[in-house]
Amino acid sequence: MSASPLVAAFRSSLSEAWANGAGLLLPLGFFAGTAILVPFTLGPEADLLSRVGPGILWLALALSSMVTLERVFQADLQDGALDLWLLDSGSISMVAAIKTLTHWLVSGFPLVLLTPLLGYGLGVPAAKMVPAMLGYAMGGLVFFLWGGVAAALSASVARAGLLIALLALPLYVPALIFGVQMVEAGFDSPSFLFLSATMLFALGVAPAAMGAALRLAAE
Amino acid sequence: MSASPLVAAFRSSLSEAWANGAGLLLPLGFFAGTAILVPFTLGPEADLLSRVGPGILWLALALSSMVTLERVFQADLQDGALDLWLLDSGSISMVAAIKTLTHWLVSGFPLVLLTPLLGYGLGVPAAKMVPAMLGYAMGGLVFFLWGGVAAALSASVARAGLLIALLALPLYVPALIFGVQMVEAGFDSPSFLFLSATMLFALGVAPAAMGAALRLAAE
Amino acid sequence: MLSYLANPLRFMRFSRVAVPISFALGVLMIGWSLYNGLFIVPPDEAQGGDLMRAMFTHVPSAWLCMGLYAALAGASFVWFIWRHELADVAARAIAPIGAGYTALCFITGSIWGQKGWGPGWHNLILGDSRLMSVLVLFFLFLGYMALRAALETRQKAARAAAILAMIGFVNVPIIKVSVDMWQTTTIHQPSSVISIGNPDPRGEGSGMNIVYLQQLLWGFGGHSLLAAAMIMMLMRSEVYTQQADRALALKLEGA
Amino acid sequence: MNDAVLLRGSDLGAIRGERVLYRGICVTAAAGDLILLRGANGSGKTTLLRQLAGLSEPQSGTVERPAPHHWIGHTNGLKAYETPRSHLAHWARVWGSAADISAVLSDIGLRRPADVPCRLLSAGQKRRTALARLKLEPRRVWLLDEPFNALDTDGQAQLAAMIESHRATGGAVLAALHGTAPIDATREITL
Amino acid sequence: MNDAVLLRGSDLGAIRGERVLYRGICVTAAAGDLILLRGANGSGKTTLLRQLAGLSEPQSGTVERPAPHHWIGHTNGLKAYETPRSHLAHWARVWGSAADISAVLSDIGLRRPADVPCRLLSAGQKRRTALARLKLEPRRVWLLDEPFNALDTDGQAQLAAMIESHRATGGAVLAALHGTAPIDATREITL
Ligand code: HEM
Ligand SMILES: Nc1ncnc2c1ncn2[C@@H]1O[C@H](COP(=O)(O)OP(=O)(O)OP(=O)(O)O)[C@@H](O)[C@H]1O
Ligand SMILES: Nc1ncnc2c1ncn2[C@@H]1O[C@H](COP(=O)(O)OP(=O)(O)OP(=O)(O)O)[C@@H](O)[C@H]1O
Ligand SMILES: [Mg+2]
Ligand SMILES: [Mg+2]
Repeated sequence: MSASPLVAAFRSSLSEAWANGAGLLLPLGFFAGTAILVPFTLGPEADLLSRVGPGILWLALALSSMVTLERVFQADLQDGALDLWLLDSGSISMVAAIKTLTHWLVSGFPLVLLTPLLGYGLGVPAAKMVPAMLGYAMGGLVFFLWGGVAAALSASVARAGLLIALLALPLYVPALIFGVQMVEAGFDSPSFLFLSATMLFALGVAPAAMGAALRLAAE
Repeated sequence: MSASPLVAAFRSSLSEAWANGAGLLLPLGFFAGTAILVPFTLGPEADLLSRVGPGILWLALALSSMVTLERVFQADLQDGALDLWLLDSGSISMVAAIKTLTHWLVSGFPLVLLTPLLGYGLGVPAAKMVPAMLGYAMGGLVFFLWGGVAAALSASVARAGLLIALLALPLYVPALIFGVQMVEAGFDSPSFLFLSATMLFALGVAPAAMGAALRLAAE
Repeated sequence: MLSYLANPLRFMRFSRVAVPISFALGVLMIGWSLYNGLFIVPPDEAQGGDLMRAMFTHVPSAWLCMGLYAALAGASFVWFIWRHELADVAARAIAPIGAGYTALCFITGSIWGQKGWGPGWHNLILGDSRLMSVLVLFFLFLGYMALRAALETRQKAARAAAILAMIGFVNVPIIKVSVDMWQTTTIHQPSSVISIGNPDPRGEGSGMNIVYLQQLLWGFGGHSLLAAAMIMMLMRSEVYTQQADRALALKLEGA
Repeated sequence: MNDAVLLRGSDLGAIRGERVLYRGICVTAAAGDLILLRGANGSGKTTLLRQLAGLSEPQSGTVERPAPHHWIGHTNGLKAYETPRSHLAHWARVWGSAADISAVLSDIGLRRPADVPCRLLSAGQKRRTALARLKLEPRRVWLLDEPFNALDTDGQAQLAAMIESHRATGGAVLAALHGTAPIDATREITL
Repeated sequence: MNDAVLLRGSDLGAIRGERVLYRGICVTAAAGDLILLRGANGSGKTTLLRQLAGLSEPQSGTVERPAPHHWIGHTNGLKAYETPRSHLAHWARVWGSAADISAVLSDIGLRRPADVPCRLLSAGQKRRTALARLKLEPRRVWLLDEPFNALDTDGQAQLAAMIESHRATGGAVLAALHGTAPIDATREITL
């Protein structure tokens, strides 16, 4: 297939994410939430905060991936847009991939950009910042890809929310672990390689899985 | 109006919450998420965990309220159920209140019940447990009520998610502050009274606000 | 052997005999290992005194739950490629049993670990790579069953669940690697109770007394047979309940 | 006011966007009336019906509703997870009606799919579920927005019969409709 | 195979729930054909159309699709935030068609609401937006599920004309329909 459908898919899911704004909900909520909460609950010791911050950001990434994607495919199924995507067959898995990537861009990536702010507020040393951001970016990407698979698998299901959480969580673990380590240890740690490997693997497998799952959902 | 509509509203929103599971998504995702994440990122020192735990639970409550409610009224608007509710006028604000309370019961309350587990896991002293649970219960209720208002306001509007975050957060903060303090200080602290006051205020104002907002959304 | 059983009728004939036999054998072997494990072999104080007797259930169940997930993925793969109904029936039957053994592994492990379980019990789970991967495995089993339960038609459920099982399977090694790696770089010392539970890199403590090993193997054999029996039982009932669909399919052929 | 009047809208007007959809519309529905709203797509039939039903504020004019009314809009008001039975049971509960759900379901021709979740139902079955609400509770005014859409031929005949008997028993029906009506109207309002 | 055949479904069957909706259905659409699917609500028209479109697996039988096809289902495939213009622009981009969107919009009678978000559109305007996709790109087979629903009288006439001209230019149309068809069909299949 030509590139134009993919460009179109990208643009449309951008406007979708913008339109229902849920993408921005979580980073924002989280940022505000943490900014308000952490000092209250932990007291201001910088050292302590710097150790809590990263974990909370990971949590935010994992959640926003699940919550954002839950609706995406379900909406397409309900309003019939999925049928139209499925007509020119083959493209669907690419389209699904684009969709998830776009939503990562909108709801996952802002968190990465928040890292310096939050990190600064939480007293993360500047040196750690770059590997941290890369770690969050890659880890978040994996989250969104597997989250997309979970969402696609449960698109036709009523009880989707619970299912997605259940399906996605185990798939998140590796990226999570490697990511956390990389944020700790920086580039020259093996976990950087492992994280990259995990990401490439997800990039390779998830789209096909999403495609198959969506075909099934349209049945 | 008689009680039967309210009972019916309660039952239907129970089944709704159960059906789209989003309610259960966050408590579960959050519990599993925190249980797995926090120690990863903090290391297992019980003392440190015990101080992060409460904050994370507050975050969970705030988020689950926002995310769960975002869809509730939007769905009613789209599938036309809202029109039916509006027909016998007057009841709508009661119905909206019931809806939000039900969703609090389904997605907020489980977190309260998780407190002992999570608290035990995170090493919160048993003495603190009861005031903590009450604090979470009351604070969560306030979150859900204001979250409901935001959701109703944004039901007809585009970019709902963002709007909700923007509207809800300021309304959340007082409950949050008092709640956190109460969990720390226990019953005989002034913050307990303040929290109760906040809750009563929300209970008094939110339903009417939701009713008005929903009438507007149906236009 | 498998190809022989591929035919449902032959499977039904085979399992009618095989279920009771393997069931009985399994129970006997388990009983034997438990009898020895609980009453005969001396407790090993270094491993938690009498609590360590849980090992004779724990380790077999631990091994089994991993094996069963592999079986689940295998069956799903076979069904996905060759659309072989019996494979789907098998996959469906394996899931609950696997979940059961995962839970058993946890419970027994927890009993065993009891002593070392301070205020933060989850530290134990997160403190040992095995525990972590079992936790993940449990999620995978639950997810599989939940997805199957949630989808309306059997065909749909089978296809979706197969996709999930295969993805989960290719993830298991990665999970194992990640968790192991994380565990080796963990900040805190694994608790003394767990230390033989995870022979550390220096290999010290990994040696296991022969009397325990024997009972372990008896237990493992027994539990494998028992699991096989239970799975075949579930498969049989599933095959029966599918008679209706099959009749429908025939009607569709116009027979 | 004259008690035969079940619904009166006087001098109703609607503005959408920058444009006046209609103005000065007067509607009076008495017992036995069938009033059809006609007009091109987007001419404002749905808007007018919603104003009459009290679902949206008229930009001008007033509506009196001496009698209770049923509303069947373009959207059926069904949730994906509801079954026809649970949907009707729910609204029966809300309205405090004691109607026999199973009887209603088989009247409207939904006996077989009565327990199938709505997201699996056919378009016509969904429409029938919505129309079944009319049978849950007697209300003298029916406001119907293109009620015949998605119904098959005898479904349409059945609905026509329902409307006739409703009129015969002192009810009034206002319906937006395209094309030829399967029933003869008392009056037509063209927007 | 014979190149005049644009779509062929052989011996199609469908099972839903525990029941056989239909079986042994054979459909062959050649250039110029208009095939109407008839049947009561829930008899399986939509299901059959979806199988022909390749949107769902037939439980028995096979479908050959030598020619590309357009799909207009019960659902219009519109997003609440899309405007008719953005919707058409989107699919034009996907299909790589160079059609003049504004021209298409005014053809189909959507010039005025062209930039109104779909959630504010009237039912018929939504339907017209969906039907406008047929004009974006010439495809020889059209699969239409109750296409006349929600259209006003001249909207229906217009669609009928579109179908006729499509047939005249060597296209084939399969449509599920209730009631009397505004066009005469080559063949009817009753489920
Ligand atoms: C929730 C608790 C636990 C879980 C989920 C768990 C999980 C596992 C798993 C998966 C295995 C098989 C590993 C392999 O053979 O590669 C295993 C083996 C074993 N576990 Fe546990 N375990 C738990 C608690 C414990 C505790 C508290 C002990 C205390 C000493 C323990 C001791 C052992 C031992 C000795 C083995 C066999 C050694 C070996 O096969 O290498 N486990 N456990
Ligand atoms: N915000 C807005 N800006 C511009 N136009 C609007 C806006 N909101 C609604 N409209 C227009 O108002 C009209 C609503 O009409 P309505 O839905 O009542 O039509 P209808 O007579 O029911 O048509 P149909 O027969 O298709 O159901 C539509 O033409 C719509 O485009
Ligand atoms: N899981 C299920 N269990 C039972 N019945 C089902 C299930 N899924 C679908 N059905 C039935 O299959 C049929 C689908 O029919 P379809 O939507 O094709 O009807 P249709 O001919 O398009 O009807 P309409 O004219 O109303 O559009 C419906 O009768 C529906 O009740
Ligand atoms: Mg209308
Ligand atoms: Mg149909």
